[in-house]
Amino acid sequence: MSSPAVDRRSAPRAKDYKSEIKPIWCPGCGHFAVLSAVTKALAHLALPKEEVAVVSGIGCSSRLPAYIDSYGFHGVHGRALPVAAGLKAARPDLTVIVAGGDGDGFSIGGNHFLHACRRNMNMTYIVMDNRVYGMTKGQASPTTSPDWGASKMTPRGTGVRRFQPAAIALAAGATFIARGFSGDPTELSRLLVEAICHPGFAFLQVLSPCQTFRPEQKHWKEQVHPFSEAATADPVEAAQLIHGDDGMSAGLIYAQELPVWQPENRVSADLATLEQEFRA
Amino acid sequence: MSSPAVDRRSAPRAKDYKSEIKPIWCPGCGHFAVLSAVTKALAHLALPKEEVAVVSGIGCSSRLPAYIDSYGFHGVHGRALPVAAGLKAARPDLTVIVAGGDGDGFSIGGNHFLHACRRNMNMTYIVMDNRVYGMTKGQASPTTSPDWGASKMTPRGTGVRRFQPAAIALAAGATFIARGFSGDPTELSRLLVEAICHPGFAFLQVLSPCQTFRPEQKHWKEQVHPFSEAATADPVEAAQLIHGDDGMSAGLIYAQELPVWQPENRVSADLATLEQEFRA
Amino acid sequence: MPPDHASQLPLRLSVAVTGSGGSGAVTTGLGYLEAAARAGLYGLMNRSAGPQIRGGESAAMLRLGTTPVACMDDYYDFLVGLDWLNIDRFTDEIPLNSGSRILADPDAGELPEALTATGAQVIEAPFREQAKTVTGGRLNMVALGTLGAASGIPRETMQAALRSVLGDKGEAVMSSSLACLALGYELGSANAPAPLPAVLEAPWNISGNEACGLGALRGGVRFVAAYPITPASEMLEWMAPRLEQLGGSLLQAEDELASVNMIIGASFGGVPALTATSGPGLSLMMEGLGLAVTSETPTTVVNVMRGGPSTGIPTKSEQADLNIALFGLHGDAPHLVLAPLDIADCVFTTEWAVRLAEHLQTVAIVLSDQSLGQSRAITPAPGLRAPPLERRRLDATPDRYHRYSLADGDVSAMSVPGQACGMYTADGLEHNEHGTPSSRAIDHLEQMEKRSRKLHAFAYGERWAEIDGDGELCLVTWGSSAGAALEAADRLRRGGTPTRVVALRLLMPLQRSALLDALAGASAIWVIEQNHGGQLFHYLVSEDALPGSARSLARPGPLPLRPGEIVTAISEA
Amino acid sequence: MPPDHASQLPLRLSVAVTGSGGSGAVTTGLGYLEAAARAGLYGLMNRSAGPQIRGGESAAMLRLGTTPVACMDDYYDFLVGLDWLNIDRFTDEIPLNSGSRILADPDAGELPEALTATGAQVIEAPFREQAKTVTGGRLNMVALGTLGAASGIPRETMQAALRSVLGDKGEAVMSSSLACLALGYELGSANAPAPLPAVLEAPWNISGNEACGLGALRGGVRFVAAYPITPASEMLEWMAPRLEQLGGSLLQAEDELASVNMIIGASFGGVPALTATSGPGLSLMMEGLGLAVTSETPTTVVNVMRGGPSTGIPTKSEQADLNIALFGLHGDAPHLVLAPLDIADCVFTTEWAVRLAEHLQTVAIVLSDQSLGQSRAITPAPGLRAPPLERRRLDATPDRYHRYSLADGDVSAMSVPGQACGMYTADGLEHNEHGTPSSRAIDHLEQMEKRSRKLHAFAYGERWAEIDGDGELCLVTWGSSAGAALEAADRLRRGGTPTRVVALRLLMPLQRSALLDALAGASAIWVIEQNHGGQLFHYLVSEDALPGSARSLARPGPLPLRPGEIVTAISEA
Ligand SMILES: Cc1ncc(C[n+]2csc(CCOP(=O)(O)OP(=O)(O)O)c2C)c(N)n1
Ligand SMILES: Cc1ncc(C[n+]2csc(CCOP(=O)(O)OP(=O)(O)O)c2C)c(N)n1
Ligand code: SF4
Ligand code: SF4
Ligand SMILES: [Mg+2]
Ligand SMILES: [Mg+2]
Repeated sequence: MSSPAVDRRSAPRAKDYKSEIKPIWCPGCGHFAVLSAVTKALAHLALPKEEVAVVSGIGCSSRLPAYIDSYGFHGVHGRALPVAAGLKAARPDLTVIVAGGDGDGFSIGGNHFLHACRRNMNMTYIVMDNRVYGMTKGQASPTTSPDWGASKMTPRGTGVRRFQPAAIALAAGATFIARGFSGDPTELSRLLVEAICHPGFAFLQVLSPCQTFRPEQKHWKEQVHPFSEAATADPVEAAQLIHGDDGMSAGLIYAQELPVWQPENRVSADLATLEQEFRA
Repeated sequence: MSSPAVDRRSAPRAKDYKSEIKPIWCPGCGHFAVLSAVTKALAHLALPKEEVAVVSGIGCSSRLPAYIDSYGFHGVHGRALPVAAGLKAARPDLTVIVAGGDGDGFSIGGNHFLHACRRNMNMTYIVMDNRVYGMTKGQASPTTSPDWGASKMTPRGTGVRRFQPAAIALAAGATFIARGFSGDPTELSRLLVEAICHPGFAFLQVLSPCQTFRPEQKHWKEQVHPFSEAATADPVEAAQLIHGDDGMSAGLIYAQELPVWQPENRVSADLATLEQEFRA
Repeated sequence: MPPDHASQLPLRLSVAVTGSGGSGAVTTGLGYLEAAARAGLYGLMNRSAGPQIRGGESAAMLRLGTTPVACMDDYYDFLVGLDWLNIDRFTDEIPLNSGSRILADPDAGELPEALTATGAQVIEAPFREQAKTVTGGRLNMVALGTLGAASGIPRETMQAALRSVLGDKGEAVMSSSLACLALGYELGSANAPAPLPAVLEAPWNISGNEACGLGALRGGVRFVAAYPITPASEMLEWMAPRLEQLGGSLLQAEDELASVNMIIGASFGGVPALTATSGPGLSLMMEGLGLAVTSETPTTVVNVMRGGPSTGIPTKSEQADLNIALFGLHGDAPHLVLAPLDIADCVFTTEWAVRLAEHLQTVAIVLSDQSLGQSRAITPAPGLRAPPLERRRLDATPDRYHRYSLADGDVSAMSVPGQACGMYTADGLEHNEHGTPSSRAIDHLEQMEKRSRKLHAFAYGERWAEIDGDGELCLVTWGSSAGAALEAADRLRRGGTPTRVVALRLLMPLQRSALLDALAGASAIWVIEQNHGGQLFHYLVSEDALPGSARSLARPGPLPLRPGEIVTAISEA
Repeated sequence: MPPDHASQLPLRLSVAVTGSGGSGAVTTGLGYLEAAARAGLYGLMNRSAGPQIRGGESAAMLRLGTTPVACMDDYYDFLVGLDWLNIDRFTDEIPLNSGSRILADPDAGELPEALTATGAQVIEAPFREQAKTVTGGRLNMVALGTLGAASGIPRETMQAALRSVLGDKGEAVMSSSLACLALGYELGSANAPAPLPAVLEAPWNISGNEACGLGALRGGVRFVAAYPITPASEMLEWMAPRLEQLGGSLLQAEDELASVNMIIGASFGGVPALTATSGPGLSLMMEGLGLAVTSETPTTVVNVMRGGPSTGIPTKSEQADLNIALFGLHGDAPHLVLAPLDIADCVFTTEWAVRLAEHLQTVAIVLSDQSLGQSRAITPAPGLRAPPLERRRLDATPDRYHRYSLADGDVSAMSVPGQACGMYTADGLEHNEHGTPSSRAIDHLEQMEKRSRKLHAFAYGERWAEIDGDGELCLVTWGSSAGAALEAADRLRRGGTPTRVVALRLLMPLQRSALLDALAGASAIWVIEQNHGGQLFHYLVSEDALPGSARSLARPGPLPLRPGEIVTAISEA
């Protein structure tokens, strides 16, 4: 049984899960809505705050943990998933939520993404995808289109095809793949609830515009549309759906239950006994 | 035009491409046949040795470069692809071949694998997959099946589903995906010729048994079979083929021509002129 | 008691401009700096911002003068407040005293307590009122005009500078800005001082990050792979398009593990290659740098230091990465470490580093920092060029090529792919002369000695340090701290104490005997640096390059070292 | 002139067994070591192999004695050659002289020149002839019997040891082996010496890697994440199943970036956590370790050093990662560095490191090495336990919890997820007491001082070093070099020179005043270590912890330091 413990007695509200720290985000940043959606989802599930741990890397998006009133770990760039894996291995009782950006997760953190999908530990991974490195002032990320030339570091665009988060997650073996949009926080928090309740590694890509370095993303409001198909549990079908999709659809794409990696942490011997093996 | 220059005047033989250094491999190691196949392919293409560079990481498989009479770079564990990317960016005239193991390429090197597939530089990446870390004496690799318990480091198996090299390469955007078998060096060298001639990033997984730590792989001889379908240029179809496949088929799976990332390296200004911008 | 700087340095002027998000404090600073350049003055501008990515408060801090300006002063002569929101974020960075003047807009509300408490003189400056009279007028442009007039910069110079800074902002913005500038200029003309005399002709206006980039290009770098990181990104952003024009390229890598290995690959291919990063990225590069050292592949890294440890304080300066740069590689891995002494010197030091790395077939780490990288200087065009050292290529056609030969000097000839007689496999495994992996004790010893000796035996010439003055009091320093140390020495001399400064540019290999010579006769030695542990101090001690009486004067970031605090510490010791 | 070891150390015996791939040299060594243990002797066994992964030549090198054996001797008393193929690979490692005896099978072909040149006495031992008489007989078992007899180990002890070593090999192998053993025993009984007297009761037979693993478990480690690497893997392989039995787990990570961050996560969750690696992996962990330091998350790394730099010499030992362990983190990042002094001490030192990391909420790096990790010792059961230090948990229920509080000592209480009144966000950004990111100078300074002071103010007790003897001649050393240094001191004393040894276990923070006390009165100080740069020497100098006359005696790997070379270097200086 892997879905988090739910305590409905107190009927908490989203704002109970907000910390007192003021976000450093630019006015209009999509990440605000992700913060709201997370707190809403936590409230909906009535999770005891102290049993929630939010882990992140570095980036605007990765600032999330401090804004949530729970346990948090703001680690280094690209390494949120390993921190979360160690935490969950040691503390299966916690609800572990990992949050970060497209740079953090798909560029420097790409290897951990692959292996976290395979490992299928019971946690939720939210990637706030704005197709840019916000924190470092606007360079191309793996999800940036190849011809985006607004960064001085790649003035003619990267010339490299976009990283396909859902396709990679699927190929790597993720068991829950969804896409949300910060412009629709209600649906987003609904997806988050599903993700948190999914027994295994739940990957949720969130289209979350960067007001400052990708101002054109304000048009995402018009471009995002619901995922046209019902979610599937069949990987081949999922691959087709993902390939046929324009990357701007929101909804659950794929979910399947597969064995979760989780150590048992059950004592079966004491150390003094084990030490006997060294006696000649 | 990206296929390597071919000089057929001298009609070289495979052994001309072997260096005088004796491999450290165990007797019966699959990697011997990969070495032969590479030299055969080079001879077939009559590539001038000095215009070939073989780049690798660390592992038994990664010892390949020194055994080939060409330029070689034996780098650190997991970083062969970046070394090769830098080399190719600076020296588009060279034929760049990258070689390594399943640990080197899919575990520690996983992130570079993803991004090399996307970047689609014109090079060939050979992964000698023995589903084990040979060099460090037999631990599980990402391609090891979850229940393989012969390593003391994971005595009950890793419990983690296998990394699917072809599926990941496809999702990451590789433009040439093939699988070979060291037990069939003729077919292997044929695939290698195709891979080297492919204009873009060519990924060739080679099933290459580890005699010492996976002795049961001697049965691969009986299990490997030709890829049952014709290669496709359609990614959705490729995804289906790969998913339906048992991972033991050999042949070309997918090939498509897409833009290659390669700097132009063309001078259009001189530095003294550029320096003028700083004059107040 | 802090020294009275104003009387000692009459021809310098320190100005800070602050404002909340969008108020344009930085644009004001940039315009003012450009105007000063056109007026033939030396200058320096730092900037500072709150934690917000964009839209937060910011400050431009400038210092102008008729002699080179390499650090900020102890106190500011002028503070121009576009508004007073969040001003307390900057009070540490912008010290004021009773000699300071605050230009305060009466419409901006009451002056915060933190400012009135400084004793600074408050001068009313109705920026808003004036700006309102212009359609689309902006108060920062009024302030810019006032500042220009108050510091005696000619009106036309101000206008030209503004035009250059606004560049492509369009005609409407330009004309309203010029109108505001004019109004502000009137405001400030009342008690305008005599203008500072022009001393520079055709100076450059350049940031440290640009200067490192330029030095790299001068050194021959034609391939860069890098991963964005504050405060190094601007160096890369400056280089990217220019590399293309010069026939090279910049590859934005997936991470720093990739970037360092990419430049190793390019360098193996014969193209001088570089990466730039900051602390966290440098940490990730250490394994790759060890590979470059061992395989003897020339590689240069510019590390633009920021506050550490860990993610630390990404937007502020500190000199705390000396230890990792010197000692952060596993095994015995000799390499080069250099540090530019000021913004203009970023050009020379980076060029020299690249050329040394190429010539000595090793790794060079250049330690710039945020205070150099993200600041701009007005400086004479940097004409000093590094010696034209190049990689030793294989030009013979040997029967059997030994890449790591011991036969012919410690720097062996390096072939380049394409040379038929030069084929070899570069290796990070210990190897013999040929390059074949070896675990024999004799090969290990010989190759280690080769890699070490080639660095120690090389004659680096005079530029290992800059030495200024000669007194019994000696300030030893490195990198960006040189600016404050040099000015402190100046003040000490004016105060009657002959003072010497030794500012180290080449940190590893330490030029110990030259340093000991430079220290000869000094009886009081202070090692000055901006970190917590006294990293240079301990390093010099470890190399037995300091007399036992030498003392450490180390203070961490994020605030810049100021000449006054050095003078005070020394005077009070 | 090398000292005549035999006359000085009559109760020690050095034996090497070599053979090509598959000849069973290592099994012979293991059987012999186990027999010695059962005979109540101290013992040490190293092994060596060629570059082949498997099937190559290998050697077992042993030393037995009636007092603790912490290093190999200068020369071997016996060399048993199972064959002579590739023997030249080992001649550096197995020095022989005229006092040595070579047991040579006449059927193995002519003795190689390199061996006859040593002047060693050659004794014919027809191993093959004897083995042929047994169905399935193996010559290494004959050799084992001969060795046992020749060193006076009772026949029954040899049999019991062999049974234990062959374990589950099956009855056929067991009986043919025992038959061969018996034949060999006859061969060797001719001139059998008096047996070495039994001195140990119920000793342990343990490798350094196992010992580090055990120390970690004793210290409370219940989570390990790691990536395989030579020569650390066996530590992990030993720990994996045992962690499970103890209710913990080992996670094989995708790389070292993951493993170090995984243990940080587990530790944040309240479970003491550790990783083990070697140089290249440690390089990759530096960024993560800086995060642990800054976020004050207890973390222990066992670094089993191998030959460096870069990939270096993976299967051989060297002490060249001291610099990176001390100084390899960017920024000012105070942490702990310890090194075990011998195989048994791996248990204590690792336990202590884990407990210190937990108690001080910091990073501890333990520097073991290949010569400890992959060697086995016969030793009394390691009974010494580290002080039972634990993490300071949050046990109050504060109104507002300040994770990085300065109010109540430098080690602030650390809550664990699940505690309702202890919620906080751990951060690698500089932060204030509460944990909120801050770039204020005062927060930076206060938190840096906190992180440094908590380490410097702690009372580490007596175990910072082991001090032996007291003479004016003093050998200062660290880690695995302690063995050779202690024995060199012994010899020097026997030669009439009172000699002191200070073997440092706690390297950072350096216990400077205790060290200076320990050095008081010493007039000739040598700092002994196995690397090229004299890393400990320079570190001690940098901390002003050595008199100016101290000298460095540093020699890189891969060959082990031998007592004789230390004595010679000192005597000839
Ligand atoms: C090792 C390392 N390299 C680089 C950086 C600089 N850095 C900080 S955040 C960031 C990218 C952030 O992009 P993303 O994850 O997409 O988050 P966003 O800011 O867009 O929300 C980078 C490159 C760093 N902190 N550490
Ligand atoms: C940074 C680093 N971590 C770990 C190692 C140890 N190591 C060397 S080779 C290897 C794995 C080799 O496996 P693979 O790539 O599959 O090659 P194979 O030996 O099986 O051909 C490992 C883990 C290393 N050299 N460097
Ligand atoms: S820079 Fe972009 S991603 Fe970062 S806070 Fe601002 S709007 Fe959000
Ligand atoms: S260990 Fe395995 S992979 Fe390595 S050389 Fe031997 S057989 Fe080949
Ligand atoms: Mg982003
Ligand atoms: Mg393998």
